[in-house]
Formats: sequence, structure tokens, C-alpha cells
Amino acid sequence: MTSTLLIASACTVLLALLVGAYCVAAIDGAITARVTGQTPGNPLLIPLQNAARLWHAPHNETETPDRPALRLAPVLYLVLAAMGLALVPWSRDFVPVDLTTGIVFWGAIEPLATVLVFLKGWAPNAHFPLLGAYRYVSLGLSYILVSMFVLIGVALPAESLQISAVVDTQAELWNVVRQPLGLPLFLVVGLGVSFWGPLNFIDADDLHGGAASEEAGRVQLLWSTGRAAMLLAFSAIAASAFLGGWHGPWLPGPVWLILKTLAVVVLLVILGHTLPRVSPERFLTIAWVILLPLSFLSLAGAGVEALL
Amino acid sequence: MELKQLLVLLLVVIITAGFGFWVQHVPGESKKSIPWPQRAPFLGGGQPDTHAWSRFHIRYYPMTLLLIAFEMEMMFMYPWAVVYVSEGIKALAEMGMFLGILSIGILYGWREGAFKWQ
Amino acid sequence: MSAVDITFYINAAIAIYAGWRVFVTDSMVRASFFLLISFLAVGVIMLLLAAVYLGVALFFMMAVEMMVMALFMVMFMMNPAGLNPMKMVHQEKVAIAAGVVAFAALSAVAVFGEFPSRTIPEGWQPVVSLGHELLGDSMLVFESAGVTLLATMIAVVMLTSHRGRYGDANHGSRPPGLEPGGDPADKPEETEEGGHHHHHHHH
Amino acid sequence: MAVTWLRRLANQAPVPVFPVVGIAGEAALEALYLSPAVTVVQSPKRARALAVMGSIDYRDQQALRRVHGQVPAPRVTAWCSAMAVPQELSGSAIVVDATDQLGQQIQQAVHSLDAGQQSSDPNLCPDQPPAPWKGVGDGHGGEGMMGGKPYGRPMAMPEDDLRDGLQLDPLVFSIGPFSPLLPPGMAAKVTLHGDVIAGWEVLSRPYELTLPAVFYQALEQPVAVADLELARAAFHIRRLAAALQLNGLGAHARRLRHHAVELKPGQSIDDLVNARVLQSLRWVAGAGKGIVHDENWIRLRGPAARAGGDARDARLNDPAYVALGFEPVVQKQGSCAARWKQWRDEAGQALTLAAAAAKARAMSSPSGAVESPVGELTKSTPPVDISDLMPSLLVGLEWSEAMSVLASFDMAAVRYTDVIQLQGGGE
Repeated sequence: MTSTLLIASACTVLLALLVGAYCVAAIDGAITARVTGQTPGNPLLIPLQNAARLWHAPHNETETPDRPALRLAPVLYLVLAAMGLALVPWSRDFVPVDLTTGIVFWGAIEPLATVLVFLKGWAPNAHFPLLGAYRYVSLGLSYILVSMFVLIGVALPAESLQISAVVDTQAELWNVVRQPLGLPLFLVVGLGVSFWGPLNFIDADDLHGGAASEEAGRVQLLWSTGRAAMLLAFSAIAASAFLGGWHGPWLPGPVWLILKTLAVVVLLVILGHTLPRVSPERFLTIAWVILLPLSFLSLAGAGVEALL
Repeated sequence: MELKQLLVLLLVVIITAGFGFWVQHVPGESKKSIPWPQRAPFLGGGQPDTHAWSRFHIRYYPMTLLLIAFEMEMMFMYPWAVVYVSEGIKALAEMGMFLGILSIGILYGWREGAFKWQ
Repeated sequence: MSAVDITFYINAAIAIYAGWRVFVTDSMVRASFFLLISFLAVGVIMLLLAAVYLGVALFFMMAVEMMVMALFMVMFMMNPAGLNPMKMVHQEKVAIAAGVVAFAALSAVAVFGEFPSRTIPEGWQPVVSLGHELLGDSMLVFESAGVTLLATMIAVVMLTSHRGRYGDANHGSRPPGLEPGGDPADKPEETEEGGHHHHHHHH
Repeated sequence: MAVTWLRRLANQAPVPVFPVVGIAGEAALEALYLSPAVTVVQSPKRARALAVMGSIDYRDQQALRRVHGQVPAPRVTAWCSAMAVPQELSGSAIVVDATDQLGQQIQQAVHSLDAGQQSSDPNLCPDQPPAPWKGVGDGHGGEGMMGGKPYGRPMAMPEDDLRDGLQLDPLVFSIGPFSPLLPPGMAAKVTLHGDVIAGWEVLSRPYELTLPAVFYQALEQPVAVADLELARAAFHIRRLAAALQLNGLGAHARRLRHHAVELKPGQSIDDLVNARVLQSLRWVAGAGKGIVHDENWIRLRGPAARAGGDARDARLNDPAYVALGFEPVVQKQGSCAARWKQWRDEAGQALTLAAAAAKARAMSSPSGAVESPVGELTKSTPPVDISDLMPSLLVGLEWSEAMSVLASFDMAAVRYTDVIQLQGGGE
């Protein structure tokens, strides 16, 4: 790897992160407009307008916050999203970070994200953010096992924990066909890790906005950017693990990857606008009693399929 | 090879973190202090009796302990997955047994209500 | 000094500094996450040592474990955020002595021990060899770990879950009635003892 | 130049506004929801402007000042109220009379504030920590682990948990009167054990609710049944929107709010909101909770009573409705979900009735009682406050369940005497 390639890899990831986060916001705006039947403006400009507004908005701070945590949590959450996105292979030859343990690394990003989301709610020393934070941890600790099982499922046929190897095994048949349970289960993880829609436990409306109720201005901008970036990174990983990544006819690899990633984003955003928020207690039971056994099943199916 | 990959990762981390800190502390942002009334936690006009940080009843705590036990075991599964195809039916049997044992733990936890709010 | 060396020293310093902060900070939640930072730095060092799987697994495990530890700190400690100052150190003299001895012993191992200096062969995959080990000689250990973890899980549920299978544990587990709303299908006086073991024959 | 370009972009975005709703402020709030110039936010900390709508009770003036102080400065205060503007704000607050202008004017005021043409509101609360500094120590506050008032507030003390025997700290705080989670004016002292509600003491009752004018008119004179039923449908649809918003379906809530102002007789309720989305509401937290038992049951009125199987309905006594073949819809369970279903069904029924009534040009006949969307409205006894039922319903529920239950009730008493006087004076 030459230093040019090295810098090109880093730049690709960073550019994809920013443009992707914008795309997520624009898709969310477009789907919201579709649901409400109201078009408040140009959907392509709305994310930029909101970002500019937050850029100029005054900031807020609470009584005796845990300042280091308050400052670090939004930044590091965005960093985690960037790290996740860096793991995604763009084509056969271009993988920004091709770790031999890429799948485990993504697995580690999920609990680290839980830690940061918890800190985000913990740091302000205010009631509703704190309630949201405790709730979110119950979610964050419940879905990681599901995520591990479905990702181990895609690692079986690849005989490797490398994400590029997982993509390579899908040249003929995508994992979404081979392991039909995997993608739906993994989507739940995606809603959880970016606390989107039915799994938005921390910024929920029944807590005045939860952790969001005590933030304003640029911190809010950074936090929502991080959230969109995390949704994007998750979608890219899901596209690589289940939808064949960059594989596809006619078009070049990176284009396929982008299309598939955006397809997953659209799916997640639609789910977010369709399902009501689940009760934290109910999700705990669902995750352990329904989703976890289903992911066992998915893994068993993947195991049998890999041996055939 | 792996080290160069890590270098890219490091570069991405540093630049993203720099961007994040820059957004939070852009030069020119007014650094005036925030008045106490604004700092108080928002309770719809109400007031708290105490600090929010206190001993809080985390009602899902049995689940967290179960998770730790389970997760420990999951760490064996990653290396297992890599050699699964080459080891064949033996690997399937072994992991089937292993997961069977742990499923009993989950079943027991479920029956005893460990996945409900305490 | 190569870039790897510099990264090593930086991470070693972070690990030690964060480890020291664990014992100095007043906030127990912060202490948990300082410990996490310390472990993460150690994980990076493992990555540098080409132990890719162990390093990443350390990130994974410690993120979960320190999160759970922070939750238990919130439940156990009055003043979990350290709003009032507190002293985290008890039996200082013994602790200092133990620390010095442990440091001396570990340093002695580091300085005087003989470490293999083999370079890793090209294309060697630690995860694969770990997998073969788990399915080979270590299979018995692996399976007994499974049984041990099952025992842990059952013990955890028994010790922590307040809810028994028929209701609150400290009200005594009572089986349901034979008809809806009827008397429990067990002798009522047994409920005073509140033991689970009485009810096994009802399943 | 770049800065002004960024500022121009920012000015195209809607301005976040925190609403403070007082007596008779409901209509202004709905107008604010519909305005494209603003977004209504849940917390003043992320707002740029405070909109005071309707008159605020004297007892809540201090809370109003607190909420005002929580909108980060520089801020705008918009006053859309019969109340006089407080003296401190008289120089800076913008007074808006027309509710449909509210959003526009707030946006303009924020823009001129940002451009430096206008100065921010002064702070109404003194800039002091919440409690005097007490205690000892190096930069901390207390004595020992728990004593004193570190950083201006005391620490919590342990208490027995209501579900298991653990001794942990309860989280005690008062919420309201301007919380978007509670009806306007309601304040409660909440004790939380974990996220389970261990205590709910009503500190102040919600403000009296102002119904759409047509329901008051129907008491005195015949009005078109179609108008009555359209107003009823709109009222129920707005409450459904609030329930959807609470449970994370904000886009659907906005859709419903927009539809509520332009309802047409004979519209199908399924065209307004996806039936599956409403069905999913019955699946959320707390949907099976909030059942009123025993002696309190009789105090429920209108849709809440019908959601529990009680077919009382004043419309049955009106010949116009009988001629239209009106039969009240009822649910059985009397739970939170049943009340939501009841609102939906009654809204649907109202739209159908409105179509039939418009065709037959049906007029209601005043008989001393009108079935309002929150229960029977009579001259002598308008619906009374039932917020004192809440403690028995909410204690033991988790927070999210409790909020769903709260969002399925109409607790507030209905304004009657002063509304009639106002209307009489206008004639």
C-alpha cells in the first residue's frame, strides 16, 4: 500500500461519511414529506438549512455537567461511525481498512456506541436525559448478541472474519437469500445502534426528547450528524454482509455499494416512520426470547448451508 | 500489511475527531457564561428536589449479568466460525452442544423472569 | 524509533494514566470508563503485537463489561457521580505494599525473563490457529467452559432475579391455582418458607 | 461573505419554538403546529423562541419565568394572549393577535434578532444557583458522601423500592405546568424508583379546556349537525396526533394535524391515517394499561366512558341524530388503547354523520345537553376535572407506559361560564 493509496483511502471514507450523512438526512426529509403530505421546501436543501441554523444557534449547558463526557460523547460517536464505514469494501481492490477481524471490529463498535450514548445521557446531570440513557443501555446490551450471531452466520461460508472475504462469497448468491433470517434481524440492530424510530429510547418524545432535551446548537448538530453517519455506516455494513456489497452486473463496484447502502437506509427510515416506539421492557423480552433464538436458528441454518 | 490498515484507521479517527471538536468549538463562538436558570434541568416549569445523579434502580440488571456470561462464550465463536467449514461436521456438533448448554441458561432466565423489569 | 514504537509508548502512557485516574476520580461512573480507556489502550498495544483477534476482542468485551460495571456503580454507590468528594482507597499501607511488590515482580519478569523473539511467519493467521485449537486439543476445556458459564448464568438469575416463576421471590413462590383464581395447587403453609425447591414436582 | 451566505441558508429553516399553552391557547397551538415557519419543540433548551398562548394562571407565573429563562439567549418571546405582557418583557416581546400570523412573526423576529436589529429578552429569573452553597471541601459542597448541598442541590436519600426490597434513591421532581407531556397547566410531583412511578401527586389541576365554539353555540341555538360533527372529528384527530407523536410517529402526527383543519364530510378516516399505523398504537407501551376501576368509573365521561363499554351519549336524545340513525360506538376494555380506538372510531363516525347531515341539512335541537368531544356539556354541569384519578392509575407504571396513559385521557374541566359570557358580549 503506497502512501497515496493510504491517503486516498482515508479521504474516501471521510467524504463518504459527510456526503452519506447528508444523504441520510435528505432521505429522512423526503420520506417525512411523503408521510405528512406536506413539502416544506426543497428536500435537498432542508438538511443544509437545518445544519446552518444549528450552526448559528446558541448553545446550552446544564448544572454541574460531566464536561469531559459531554464534550467527548458526540465526537466519539461520530468517530465510531467513521471507523465502521472504513471497514466497508468498495471493490475487489479498494478496501480502506481490510482488517482480518473486521466483523469482530464492527461487533466492538456496537457496545462502544452504547457506552457513548449512555454517556451522552449521563453527562448533563438532568432527569430526562438520564432516564433515556438508562433505558438505552437495556436496548444496547440486548441487541449485541443478535448482531454477533447473524454476523458469525455470514462469516461461516467465508471462512474468515474479514469483511472483504464475506463479500467475495456472495459473488453468485447474496447472503440475504442464503440466510433469509439474517438481514431482518440485523436491521433491528441497525435501528438500535443509531437509535432510530421504534428503538429511539434515548431521544424519545415521551421524555421531552430525552438526551436531546438538554442540548442545543452545534452539539445538537454534531450529535444528529453522528446519528445519521452511524445509520449510514450500519447500512453499508449490512449491504456488504447481506446484499453482496460491491458485486453486481454492468455497473462498477462502488456504484453498486452506494446503491445498496442507500436502499438499506431507505428501508430503515421507512421502518422508523412506520413502527411506534417499543416499550423498553418489552424490547428486552423480545430481544432475548424471540430475536436471540431466531438468530440461533439463523446461525444453525447458515451452518448447515455452509456444509452442504 | 495489517499495520498499514491500522494507519488508515488512525488517520480516519484523528480527522473525524478533529472535525467533531472543531464543530463544537469553532473560533468565534461566543463564550459567554450560561445563566443558572437556563442550566436547571428542564421539567416543564417544574423543579427537581435533588440532583439527577443518584442511586438509580436499573431494573434490567439480571439481564446484564446474563449477558456478561453469554458474551464470554461468544468470544469463542469467532475463531470457531473461521475453521467451521474446514472442520466440518465436528465443528457443527461441538458448537451445537455448546449453544445447547447455553440455551438452557437463557430458558431458565426467561422462566424466572430475568428479562422483565424487576 | 518507528511509528509502531511511538504508538506503543503513547498507548502505554494512556493505559497507565487512565488506570491511575480510576482510583483518583470521585465519580464512580467516570472511574468505570477510565478503566475502559485503559483497557482500550492495552487493546491497541495488542493490535500492534499482531494479536489482531485478541486486541479487538478486548475492545468488545471491555466495552460491555465496563458499561455493566457503570450500571452497577449507579445502583450500589451512594453518590455515583462523585458530587461530594470521597476516598476510594482503603487500607492504604497494605495496598501500597501490595502494589509495590506486584510492580517489582512484574518488572522483574519483564527485565529478566526470556521472551521468544521469533518473527511471525508471513500469512500466519492467529484466528485460524485459535479455531483449530478450540476444536482440537482444547475441546474439553472449551466444553467445560460452556458448562461453567451455564452454572454462572443460573447462579446469576437465582441471586439477582427478584421475580420467581410464580411471582415475587420474597413473597414465596406459589404455583398457580388449578382453576383460575383458585387456591394455589400447593399447600399454602409452605409459601411461608418461600423456597423454590418445593415446587419442582408441578412441572 | 461566507458568513452571510451561511446565515441566509440558516434563515430558510423553520425556527424552533417552545409553546407555553394557557387557558384558551389551544387554537393558537394548533396554528403553530401548522405553520411552516416554525417547528414546535419539546424542550425550551433547543428553542429560539417562546410562544405564550392563552392566559396563564397567576399561580404559574413563576413557572413561566423559569421556562422563559430556559430558552437560550438571545431569544424571542411571542405573546398571543389576553394577558398583559410582563413589564420586563414589554420592550422586547412581540405581541401577536392573529394566531395564523404567529409562526411568521416569530420567524421574522428571530431573523431580525440574529441580524442584530433587535436585542434579546432580558432574563426574568436572577442568575443564582438553585440553592446557596453549603458544605465544606475543596471545590465540592458536602460533608461525607451524601451531606450538604453540593453544587447547589441536595443529594437524594435512599428509600424502599415499591417492587423489590432494594433500598435505592428515589428521583423526586415536579413536572409541569408547561410540560408537553401533561395537559396545559397540570403540574405533578413525581417520585421515580428506577423508571417506575412510585408517587404521583397532582400539584395543580390542568387549565380548563376551551372547546370549539360550535359546541357552546349548540347549547343555545340549533346548529348544523355537519358542523358539530366535523368539529368533533377534528378534535379527536388532533388528540390522536398527540398520541402518535408521543410514541415516536411524529410524521404521521403532523399529517393528521394538517388534515384536521380541512376535514370534509364523508372523508374516510383511513385516508387520513394509515389504519395499520393506528393499529400499531394499540401495541405500544401502556396500551393495555390505564383501566379505571370501581367507584371512579362513574366519573369518566364521553369517549372515555364509551371506551369502557358505557353507551351514554347525549346525541341519542337529539331527534336530528336519531333521524340520521346514530348509534354510539363503544369499546370493551376501557384501557388506554381502547380510548385511542374510540377516538379513531368516533372521528370516523363523525365524518360519516357529517356527510349524511349535510345531505339532509340536519340541524341540532338544543335540549340543554350537547355531547362534546370530551363528554356531555350541559349548562349546569360542564365536564369536571378528573386529574385526581391519575395517581391511582399511574403509580406502578413505567414512565413510557404512564405517558401513554396520560395521553389517552381528557382530564381537564371544560370552560363554560366565562365562554358563554364572552360570546354573549360579542353578540
